[in-house]
Amino acid sequence: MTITFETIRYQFEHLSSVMNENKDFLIELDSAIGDGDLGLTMSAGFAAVVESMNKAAETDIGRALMQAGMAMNNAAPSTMGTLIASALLRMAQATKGKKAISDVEYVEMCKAAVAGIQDRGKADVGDKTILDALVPATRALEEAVESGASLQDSLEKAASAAEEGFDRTSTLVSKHGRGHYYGEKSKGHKDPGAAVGMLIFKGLRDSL
Amino acid sequence: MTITFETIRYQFEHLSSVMNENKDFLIELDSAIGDGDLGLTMSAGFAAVVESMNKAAETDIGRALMQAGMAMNNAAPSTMGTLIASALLRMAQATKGKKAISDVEYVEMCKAAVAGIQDRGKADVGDKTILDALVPATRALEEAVESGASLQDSLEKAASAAEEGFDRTSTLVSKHGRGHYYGEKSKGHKDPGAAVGMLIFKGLRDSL
Amino acid sequence: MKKIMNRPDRFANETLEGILRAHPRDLKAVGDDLREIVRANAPQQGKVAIATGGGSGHLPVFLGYVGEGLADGVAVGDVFNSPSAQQMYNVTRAIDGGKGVLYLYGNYGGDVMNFDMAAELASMDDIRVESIRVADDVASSPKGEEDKRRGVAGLFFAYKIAGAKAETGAELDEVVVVTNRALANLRSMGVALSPCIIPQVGKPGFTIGDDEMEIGMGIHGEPGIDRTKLQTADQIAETLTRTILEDGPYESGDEVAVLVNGLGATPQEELYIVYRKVDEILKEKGINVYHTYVGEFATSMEMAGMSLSILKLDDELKALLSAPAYSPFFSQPQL
Amino acid sequence: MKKIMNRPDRFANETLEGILRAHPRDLKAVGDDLREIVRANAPQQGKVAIATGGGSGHLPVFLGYVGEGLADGVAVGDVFNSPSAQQMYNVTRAIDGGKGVLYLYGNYGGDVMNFDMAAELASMDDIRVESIRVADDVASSPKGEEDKRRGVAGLFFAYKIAGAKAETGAELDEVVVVTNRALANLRSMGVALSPCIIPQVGKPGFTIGDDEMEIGMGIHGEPGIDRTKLQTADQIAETLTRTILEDGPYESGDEVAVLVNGLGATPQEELYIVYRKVDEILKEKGINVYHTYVGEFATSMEMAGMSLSILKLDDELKALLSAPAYSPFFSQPQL
Ligand SMILES: Nc1ncnc2c1ncn2[C@@H]1O[C@H](COP(=O)(O)OP(=O)(O)O)[C@@H](O)[C@H]1O
Ligand SMILES: Nc1ncnc2c1ncn2[C@@H]1O[C@H](COP(=O)(O)OP(=O)(O)O)[C@@H](O)[C@H]1O
Ligand SMILES: [Mg+2]
Ligand SMILES: [Mg+2]
Ligand SMILES: [Mg+2]
Ligand SMILES: [Mg+2]
Repeated sequence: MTITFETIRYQFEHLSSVMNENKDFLIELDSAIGDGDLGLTMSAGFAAVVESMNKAAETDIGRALMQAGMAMNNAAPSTMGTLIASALLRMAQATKGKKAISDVEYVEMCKAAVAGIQDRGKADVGDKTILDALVPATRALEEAVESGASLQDSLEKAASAAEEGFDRTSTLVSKHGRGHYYGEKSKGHKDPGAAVGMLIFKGLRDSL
Repeated sequence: MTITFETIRYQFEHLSSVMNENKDFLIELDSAIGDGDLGLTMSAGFAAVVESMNKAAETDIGRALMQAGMAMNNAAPSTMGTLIASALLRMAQATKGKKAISDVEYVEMCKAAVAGIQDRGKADVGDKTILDALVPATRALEEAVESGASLQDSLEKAASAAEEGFDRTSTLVSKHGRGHYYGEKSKGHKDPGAAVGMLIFKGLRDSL
Repeated sequence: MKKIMNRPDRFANETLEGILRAHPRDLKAVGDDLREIVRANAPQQGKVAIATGGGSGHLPVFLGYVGEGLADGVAVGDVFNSPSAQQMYNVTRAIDGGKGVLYLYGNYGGDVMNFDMAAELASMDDIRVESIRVADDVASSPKGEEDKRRGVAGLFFAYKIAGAKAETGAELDEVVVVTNRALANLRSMGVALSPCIIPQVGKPGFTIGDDEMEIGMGIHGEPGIDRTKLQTADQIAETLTRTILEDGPYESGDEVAVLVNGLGATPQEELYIVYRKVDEILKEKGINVYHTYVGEFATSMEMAGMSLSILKLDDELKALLSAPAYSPFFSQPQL
Repeated sequence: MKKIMNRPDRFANETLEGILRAHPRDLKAVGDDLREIVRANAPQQGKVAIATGGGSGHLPVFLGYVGEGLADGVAVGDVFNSPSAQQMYNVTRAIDGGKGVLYLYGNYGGDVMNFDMAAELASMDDIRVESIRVADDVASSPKGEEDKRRGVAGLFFAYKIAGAKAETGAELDEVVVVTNRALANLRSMGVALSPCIIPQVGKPGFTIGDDEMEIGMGIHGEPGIDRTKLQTADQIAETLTRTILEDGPYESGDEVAVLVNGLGATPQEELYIVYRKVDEILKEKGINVYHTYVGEFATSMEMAGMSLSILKLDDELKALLSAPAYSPFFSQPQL
């Protein structure tokens, strides 16, 4: 399929309502091994992204994502807000100058996003972070698209992988951010950032 | 009668035990319209006076009282400690160079003490202070001695006057020290300093 | 009682031991009485010396204002208690540089009597002593009875002005005149949100409800003028500023220095939120703020709350306020 | 929640408004974003500029160290939250004097990521940026994982050393080298006695029992290493001093600077009681104290507790520590 800026804008509009609906869920998770603000920052951050995209006269996907990234960071300069801003900036680089992208380019864009988070946060899979949802999800997405599945079906697979990844974080010890200070005590709690990763891929699935 | 330094030393030894026995009584009174330390400072202050007098090689009443005054002030630089130190210094001036004093000189010494407190604290009778016990007591003492009564009998009169004065302080509004901050609310409480004045004259009566 | 200390009865002395260990370049004890502390370079010949003193528990008051361009020596009492006349007298002798000594301290009964007694002792040594009592707390006595008011955070301005004047080589009378003028131009008032605990007592002397505050409470917990529900920063700023402006000699066009002082537990962030409104009100009234101090200048250990002090300036007061000063607790370059 | 404030969501901004109103001679905002604050005389041509930043609620950290001989600019976040990369980048541009910019800040995830992102933005403007993260809290990660440690009150020494070096006209690389050497010589550790409340949250994030304390707790209430009964000042001093001395490069004969820092509600008297014992232990070990700072240098609003920091000095560090510095929150003449 052909993905335009409008497709992406609509996806973020949906993600924004997902974050809003899951505010308390994220607050609860982040209260256990963090500072409890994740629900607030994600609602505020995604709302700012949507506001920025709605204002954008741009149909250049790259430029619009660039502005959206700065908007996310200004509205939510928390760890997760900054990681997602970094992801948006890399998505912007990957789509610079393009008014429409293909399925394969969509996958590349998602991979760029995850690489942005990895480069910014310097975490590895297994460190109990958002990456434990995002990395398996993008891998599933890429494999499905490569095997010829539709983007819809591929996002379905990605969302399932993200959810499994999120669930698995309860077995992990946190190695980054505030969760890290809890050390072994972080085990048994699911990672709030990974929940965001899961919500993102479920949201992308539901909004294509 | 003839009063020597030993008489006076013995009187202060008695006052010291009186203050010690009345520690809680004074704390209670001072807690209502002050900071509650009066029992502690009076015990410590009079103990220091006795210690100083016991160490004094002096039989010169003036010199011994001078040292006792400084000892009182060092051990208890509170309002009451400082007032009594001032009294002791004036008693010292009144007995300078003397190894023994007469009844009349004893009265003069007491009057000097009260004047010392008045000059130091600049309070008047009726201001709800120690003076409300001391001033009527010294007046009664002086009148009795002048009318030819024995010093013992005169101190009996003085002690009664001090007690009456103390009792009357519950009708007064405090004009000095911490009690002053309570303003009208100080009414109904007896003045802790006046209690000290009463205890002093009762103690002098009982130790002659 | 959650205090970081060892023995309650050693609280004041161990504080002083720590201070003398921390600042040997700046402070020294007279003889071996920890309670008598003077500038390391005391006495300074040819300078009027300034002695102060009072109870412990108010750092940086009083000891913290012993330094260059400030006071020369201090007698330190137990927590919330006066030091003795003997200690004040010893400090007086240790700092006298031949030009006389100013006793500058807060207007509290015990301190007044002891400083008066010390002055009598000093006069026997032919040391000239003048006494000025800081009585800046408008909440502690009504207009007309100013001499009954307590000394609170305005003490800082008194030290700053008197200390700077003494540093110019002025005579004792000149120091007295300018300090009295500053005090006539100075008013303070505070609010308390929580009590503090005297270590040897071990429990608060009074309580303030969880949603209450007390306007005009003294720095030893002396009763204030109004117990109210906790107000907003803006409301508190309004009450304090307006009361002070009404009581004192402030007019549109005046230039002032402002001090927002924390009593101990109140964070500096909150002090600045209060200042924000104070500044707004002063601007509205046409009063010009020359310099603002915000921080802990006179405390009551862990009491929560703050006070506001306003000093009206003239040319000389402004120059003296602007002069550099240094102690281990307060440091200011030339403004 | 007993705070002197107006609206909780305006806590950080109103604090900044108050600060800008109080210190117009010293500080200014970049554009009209209160959260981006620089020295009034920024940019200084021909001087390496130092940018810092972090969450509100720690005054004088971070904003309080913007001044002469200290940092040049700061990006200020909400209470306990990082400012944005954009804000840091704006500050960077406002202070760059052509010799490059040092990012000097506490090692917290959000701050690290935002400063890294800001550095990338600045590099697009050809502004050279180097970053140093202060990670002095020995309680926050074991030896061997020093780079995971949090930055606490040792930040003060980092600003003091880097700021003094930059003021000499040194190149960016030279400032980096000496600051890194200072940090290698620096360790801190603290105890908390009570929690603090984030205004927008309105209740403490955790509790500490009436007779308890937590050793090694972070300045945002991050879990410490041991929850114990309230100890005496001497015991606390022992624990902190010995842990720091074991972790760091301190030896008999060394010269050090010491900082005893109050977290907010703990009175200065108590800090000096702790210092008394710290000094005793250092003397025992043959470690020489060159200079001691005692007061509130990095706070957690109204949290009760304190921290100890020890910086080992060499000749250059000593000279830089001794250099004068001035901000509205910290002032020091030449030592
Ligand atoms: N270095 C990192 N790399 C990737 N993700 C991280 C990293 N550090 C923390 N996270 C994620 O961030 C989540 C917390 O985000 P957030 O609530 O915004 O943090 P904070 O409130 O501490 O700034 C964690 O659950 C974790 O998934
Ligand atoms: N100016 C004064 N002159 C005489 N007596 C005074 C004066 N001020 C206070 N007092 C007396 O002192 C008593 C309190 O003494 P004390 O407990 O030592 O005071 P504090 O603890 O405030 O120093 C009062 O009850 C009153 O009798
Ligand atoms: Mg969080
Ligand atoms: Mg957060
Ligand atoms: Mg009393
Ligand atoms: Mg007392």
